[in-house]
Amino acid sequence: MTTGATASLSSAVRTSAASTAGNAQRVDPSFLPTVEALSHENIRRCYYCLKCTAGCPTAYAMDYGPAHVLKLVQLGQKDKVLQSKAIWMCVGCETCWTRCPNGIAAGHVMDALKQMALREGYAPAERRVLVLHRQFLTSIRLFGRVHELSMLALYKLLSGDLFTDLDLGARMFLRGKIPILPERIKGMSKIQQLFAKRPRGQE
Amino acid sequence: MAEDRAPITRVLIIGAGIAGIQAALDIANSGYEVVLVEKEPSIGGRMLQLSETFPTLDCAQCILTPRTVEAGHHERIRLMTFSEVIAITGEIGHFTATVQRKPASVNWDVCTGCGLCQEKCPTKVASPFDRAMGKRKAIYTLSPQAVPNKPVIDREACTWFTRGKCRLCEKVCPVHAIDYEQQATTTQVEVGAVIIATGYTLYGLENLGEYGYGKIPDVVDGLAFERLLSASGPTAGKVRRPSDGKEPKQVVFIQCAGSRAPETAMPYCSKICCMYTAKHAMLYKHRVHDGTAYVFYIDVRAAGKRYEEFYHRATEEDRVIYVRGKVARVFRDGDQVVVWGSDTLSGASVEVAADMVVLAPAMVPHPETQRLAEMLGIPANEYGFLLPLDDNILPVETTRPGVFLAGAVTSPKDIPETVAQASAAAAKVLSLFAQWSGVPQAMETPVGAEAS
Amino acid sequence: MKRIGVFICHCGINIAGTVDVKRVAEALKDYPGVVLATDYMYMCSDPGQSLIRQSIKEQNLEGVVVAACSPAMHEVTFRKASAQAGLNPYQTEIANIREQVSWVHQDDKEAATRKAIEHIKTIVEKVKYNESLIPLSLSLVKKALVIGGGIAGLQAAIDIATAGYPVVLVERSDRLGGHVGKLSGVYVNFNAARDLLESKLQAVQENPRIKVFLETEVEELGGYVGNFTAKLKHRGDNGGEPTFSEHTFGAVIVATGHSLRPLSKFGEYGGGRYPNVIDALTFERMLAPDGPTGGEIRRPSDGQVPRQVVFVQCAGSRDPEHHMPYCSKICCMYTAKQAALYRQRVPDGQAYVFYIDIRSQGRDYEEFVQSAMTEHDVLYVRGKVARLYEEDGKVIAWGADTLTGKPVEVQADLAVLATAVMPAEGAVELAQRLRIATDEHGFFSEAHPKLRPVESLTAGIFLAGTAQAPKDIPETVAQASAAAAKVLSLFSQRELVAEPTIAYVDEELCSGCGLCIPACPYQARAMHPWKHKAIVNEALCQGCGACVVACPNKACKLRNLTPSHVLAMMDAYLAEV
Amino acid sequence: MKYSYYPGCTLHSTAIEYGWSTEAVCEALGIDLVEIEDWNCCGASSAHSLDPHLALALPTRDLMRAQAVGADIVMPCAACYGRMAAADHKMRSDSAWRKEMEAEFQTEYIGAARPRTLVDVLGNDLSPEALAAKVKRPLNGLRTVSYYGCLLIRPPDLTNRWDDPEHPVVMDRILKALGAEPVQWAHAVECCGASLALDRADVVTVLSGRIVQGANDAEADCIVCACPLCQANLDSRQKGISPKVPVLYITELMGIALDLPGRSKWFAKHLVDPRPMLRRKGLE
Repeated sequence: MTTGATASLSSAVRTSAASTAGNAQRVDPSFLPTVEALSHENIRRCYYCLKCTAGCPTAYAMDYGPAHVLKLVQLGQKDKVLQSKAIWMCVGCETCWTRCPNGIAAGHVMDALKQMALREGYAPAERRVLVLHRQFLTSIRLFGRVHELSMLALYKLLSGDLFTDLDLGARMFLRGKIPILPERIKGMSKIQQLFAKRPRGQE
Repeated sequence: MAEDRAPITRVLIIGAGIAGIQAALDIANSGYEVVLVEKEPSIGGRMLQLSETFPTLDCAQCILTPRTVEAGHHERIRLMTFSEVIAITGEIGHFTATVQRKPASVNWDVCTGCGLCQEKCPTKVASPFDRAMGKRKAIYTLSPQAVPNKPVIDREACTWFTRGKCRLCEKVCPVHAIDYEQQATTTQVEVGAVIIATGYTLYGLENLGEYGYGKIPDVVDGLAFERLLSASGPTAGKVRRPSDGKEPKQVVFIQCAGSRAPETAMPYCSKICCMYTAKHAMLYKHRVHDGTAYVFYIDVRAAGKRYEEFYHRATEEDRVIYVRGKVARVFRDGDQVVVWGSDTLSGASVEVAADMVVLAPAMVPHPETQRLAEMLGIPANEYGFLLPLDDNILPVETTRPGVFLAGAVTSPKDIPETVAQASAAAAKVLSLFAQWSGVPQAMETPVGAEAS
Repeated sequence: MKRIGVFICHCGINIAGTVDVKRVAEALKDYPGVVLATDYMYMCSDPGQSLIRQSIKEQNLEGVVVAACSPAMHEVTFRKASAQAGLNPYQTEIANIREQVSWVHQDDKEAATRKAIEHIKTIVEKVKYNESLIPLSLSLVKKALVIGGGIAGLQAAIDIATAGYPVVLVERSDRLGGHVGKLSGVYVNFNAARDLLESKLQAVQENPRIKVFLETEVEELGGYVGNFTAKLKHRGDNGGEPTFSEHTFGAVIVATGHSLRPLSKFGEYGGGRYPNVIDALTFERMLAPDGPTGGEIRRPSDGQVPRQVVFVQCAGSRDPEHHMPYCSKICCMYTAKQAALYRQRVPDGQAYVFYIDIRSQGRDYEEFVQSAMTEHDVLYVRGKVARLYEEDGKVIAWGADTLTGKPVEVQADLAVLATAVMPAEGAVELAQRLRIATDEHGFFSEAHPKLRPVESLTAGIFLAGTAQAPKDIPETVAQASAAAAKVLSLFSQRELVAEPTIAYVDEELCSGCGLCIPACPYQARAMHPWKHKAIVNEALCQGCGACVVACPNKACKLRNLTPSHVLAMMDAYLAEV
Repeated sequence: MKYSYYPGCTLHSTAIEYGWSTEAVCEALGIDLVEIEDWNCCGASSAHSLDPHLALALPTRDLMRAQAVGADIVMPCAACYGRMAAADHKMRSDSAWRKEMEAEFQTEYIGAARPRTLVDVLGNDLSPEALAAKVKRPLNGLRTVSYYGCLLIRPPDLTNRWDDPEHPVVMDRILKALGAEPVQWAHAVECCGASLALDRADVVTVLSGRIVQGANDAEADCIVCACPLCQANLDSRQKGISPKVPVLYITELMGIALDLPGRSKWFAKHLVDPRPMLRRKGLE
């Protein structure tokens, strides 16, 4: 994509909190085009009408609403974005995409940003969200299907979040909603092959 | 008294920018005489300074030159350039205007416009037409395509007038047209109606100290940037910054420089800047592929046919970066111009180390317009824009019967609106003249008579 | 051999930036028939035209080729210049080396230069065969048809009639006044729209030269500039059969106005199912003294005075994905007006305006919006509303706040949507009947966006008001007068002059087969009443050449584009290849 | 009517009552569900959050295997549907990707079968009249609010608008045919908090709580839904809300109306026990 145009960004733009304009954060030149390539979304189309934020169910619990995330990506604010809670709070409900006047699926951008944050070693601002996603995928990797009991146990252990919802879990268990033994599919070798594949462009 | 004489079916149009030219052509092509007065040596006004026009990117010269040429050659249009109206008396049907022509120091009746004098003249000064982005000679035409294509001598720059030396142009002129003794002349013209189309000038950016205009050479105004983009401009369309002639790789465009600032400058919106800034940023990117363009704005005002789409094209295809917020400060740092702004959308402060800064100054009426308005008794608002009778339903009529307004003289306007308004003013004049010259022939059949 | 001059334009860098114009001039200099080949920065400029005129005289040129931009741009300019020097204008031709060469081959200068040379040689060959032609004279009916009785149509009719020419004004509905007649008042000064309109209505009624047909539409339009024939369809009384009338006109002004995007298109705003979510025109009626509530603001569901009103801008505008990509231009201002009026009438009420960008561009517009914010305490919130729904008798609006970036919720009593301005219903069909162009949305296309904003691409048909694009009242009124000026200019001519470069029939060769008649897209062909030969209606013929292709006997020819011309051009071109 | 059937993981566990009722209802209505042999998990939110390749490859395996049945693929879970629709869309619109997947699974993708949600099939392939004709115990007097959530009807680019994304109607149509009284409310398409169920329960409590409160405000007897995750969130996050609102799968209500056996086993699985309410309405 536009290597030339964005290469010059780094030398030109610094941003900071208003009071410290002097020692502003430098910008990764490839940020915007990389995010566009990973998300397959044309982020430049955003003219910041905020309709996505206005309709986003979890925006109230984000540090930046989805529109702000798009704007920060436009402005090449890599650290801010990849350290944000916002990217982990998106639940992928696709409400933003449904309503965006410019057809941008902000949720897909959020996903690309999560992946980028992980790959580049940014500590996730919502660690438990990441731990749960990982345990969910682990379950698939082991059984081909999700086994709640082992997944939840591991999640509780790894997230350190031992006590929340214990009663809820117990109630579910007692109603026989959480099977003890996992279902394991026959085609596990293919599943494991899929897991072994690194997604293209993410090596 | 006036009733005794037949009203005069001739119009005086003051100002020969696109508004004046359009009105002149509409009226002259309808069979009536036009006196077209312009204070510059040649006609075309602001539009002739432009590079390409939004939203089609037509080259301004290409679409305007046919009109200037047509007006220049029209048998019913009398051009009075390098001239100003110094007095108007009379009433609708019988105005008498006194037009003063400045001394050109060249006898235009014999001058062939060969250009030899300009070529040989040794004195160069910053060209106001090029907004000081280039130089012109002391004897000059505004552009090689000037109508009329006759030069004038800038007496403040010419060394003969300042130091009593040179007279080189006189020596080289093959037809002996140079006349250093030429005096201002006044002419009286009798007309039945008047159209004021004196257009606009730019707000004095020196007043906005925080932007450094006039102090930092690489801070220029939008019209200067037009000249840099123009194929017939001083750099032949190449973007070069004034300080060292380098191609700027980072350009910051600052909108609302003096507009929408009720406390510090003008409270009103200048209407055209959003669109021409989008165009500037876009054309800059077309010329400098590896450059980056930032636009600082308050609201993007792209209201007009295909304007919103044009703005989208700037952001999407040409990758212009829009930052919502006014710039706080511009200062020099080495050979760079540092811009401090903030992005109100993300709440982040933004600092850009730019190579060049382009300000979009507020549009203000010409100071001379005020004098005209006073002579004619036409009200103006506090900023000097002339007031029509009613903004909504009488947009070109004035309190003074027979006097009409066209273009930016009433408020900031873009070209299509100006052209429409100029034709509207022409319609009012044509209506009057038609009444004065009698009902057109063969009009006696009652309308709708043939309806079955 | 004819003495031909070739003039090559740089068009600044438009041509010269890609085509090596010096080399082109050099290559043409010795071409057979060419006695002069020269280049200049802007051939269309005064010195450029002088160069042509002077060369014609000095070199006794009998033909001129100007290598420049498209003939649509400057053919007339250069033919005029030739005529001024005493050369028959039809001995001057354009070789388009800008649109067809430099602009499309910017990345290959060498090939572009070669193509320019080939192109010019081809046109030189054409000029060798050109005859001197005399333009045709056509009669001119000095009477205008104005379609649409809104403020634009009224203004245009008044201006034309005041100048002394008769006007027929047709209006589809049963009353004049259009949208302006429905408004409460205008923005900036709150003047009553009724009063503004009344002065125009009165002027129309009092002018004996204006004939108004209400409940009338244009069924058909034939003919051409100066001589249009219109068939008008008048609605029958009490649902009876319509009646028709036929008229001739010299010019037509199309002022059919606009419609609004219906509420049913906005699913996220309820799609029309919530009584207290209304469009701005409905709110306007509520504000109008002659409206259904007598000017009182009462919400539709229960007639209560709403204490919280949400105004939603850009409902369907600036939304390329779901609605219209363009800005509707008028909404920012009327929303400020409506919110201010609401606050005046309901002093303890709260008005919220959700917007993307405030577009207040006009004299005192910016100040007006500022006064809505500061004097009338209207709360402006930047951000598009994501969703509106009704709950517990409230309209809940979900918006966002720019500064915090967080969602905000307003519990309102009424929501007013500024719905997108769309072309009038049936605009595209009308355009087809009038044979004028529309854009992709159905707005009528102007001849040039900058310098010919009120002319259509069809001679004699002009545009005014929102039928061309969204615009406000001042602009509409100015444009209507501008369209009138074009009509007045046209009517000031004694007769009309038409291009002679059209088809003719060689009677020796015509067998009277009639194949050319259906081939003609302009209805310009007919059979001679008794000679059994095809004839050409010179006023209707556009010189397209369809008949030439259809004719099996080569009896149909175009003036100055005969088979001899074409073969010579082909020879020149193929010699180069 | 034959369909390829993708139950998804939850219908064997946390939403087992949805699984049971789906199978029972379909059998009663003559809908032949052929379970995809050896299906795997669609990857859900976790896959698309962390790994774009897996997010598409996992459901693609299921799409490929479903081709053996040769009929539209029906799935009761909205989240599974979202992933399947995304995978199917990618296979149809990106030929390079399709070729890669065809090589991966050694199968040609014909694309004759389309992923569809169970409510789509029940509401659109079956006429309301035909359904009404089978009703034995009409749900008279039962005030319901239909809850769709997100992925059942969004985004329209993937759902092809099988129902209106802002104002869906399919569940109300079914419920009317069953004799119930669907009530209009404002929360039909709001998000329950979805996958934040465990890691950010506070958010789910706010979002789901608002929806449940909305059902109370509408004086509904129960919320009707068609997604296991939505049901779990709404069912489990009612702390502080009074009265508690039962959250039923649409198939469970169909089971009552069709008077299918073994129902009490389904209702025993709910956290907010629907039986007292059903008893009150004479529908147990």
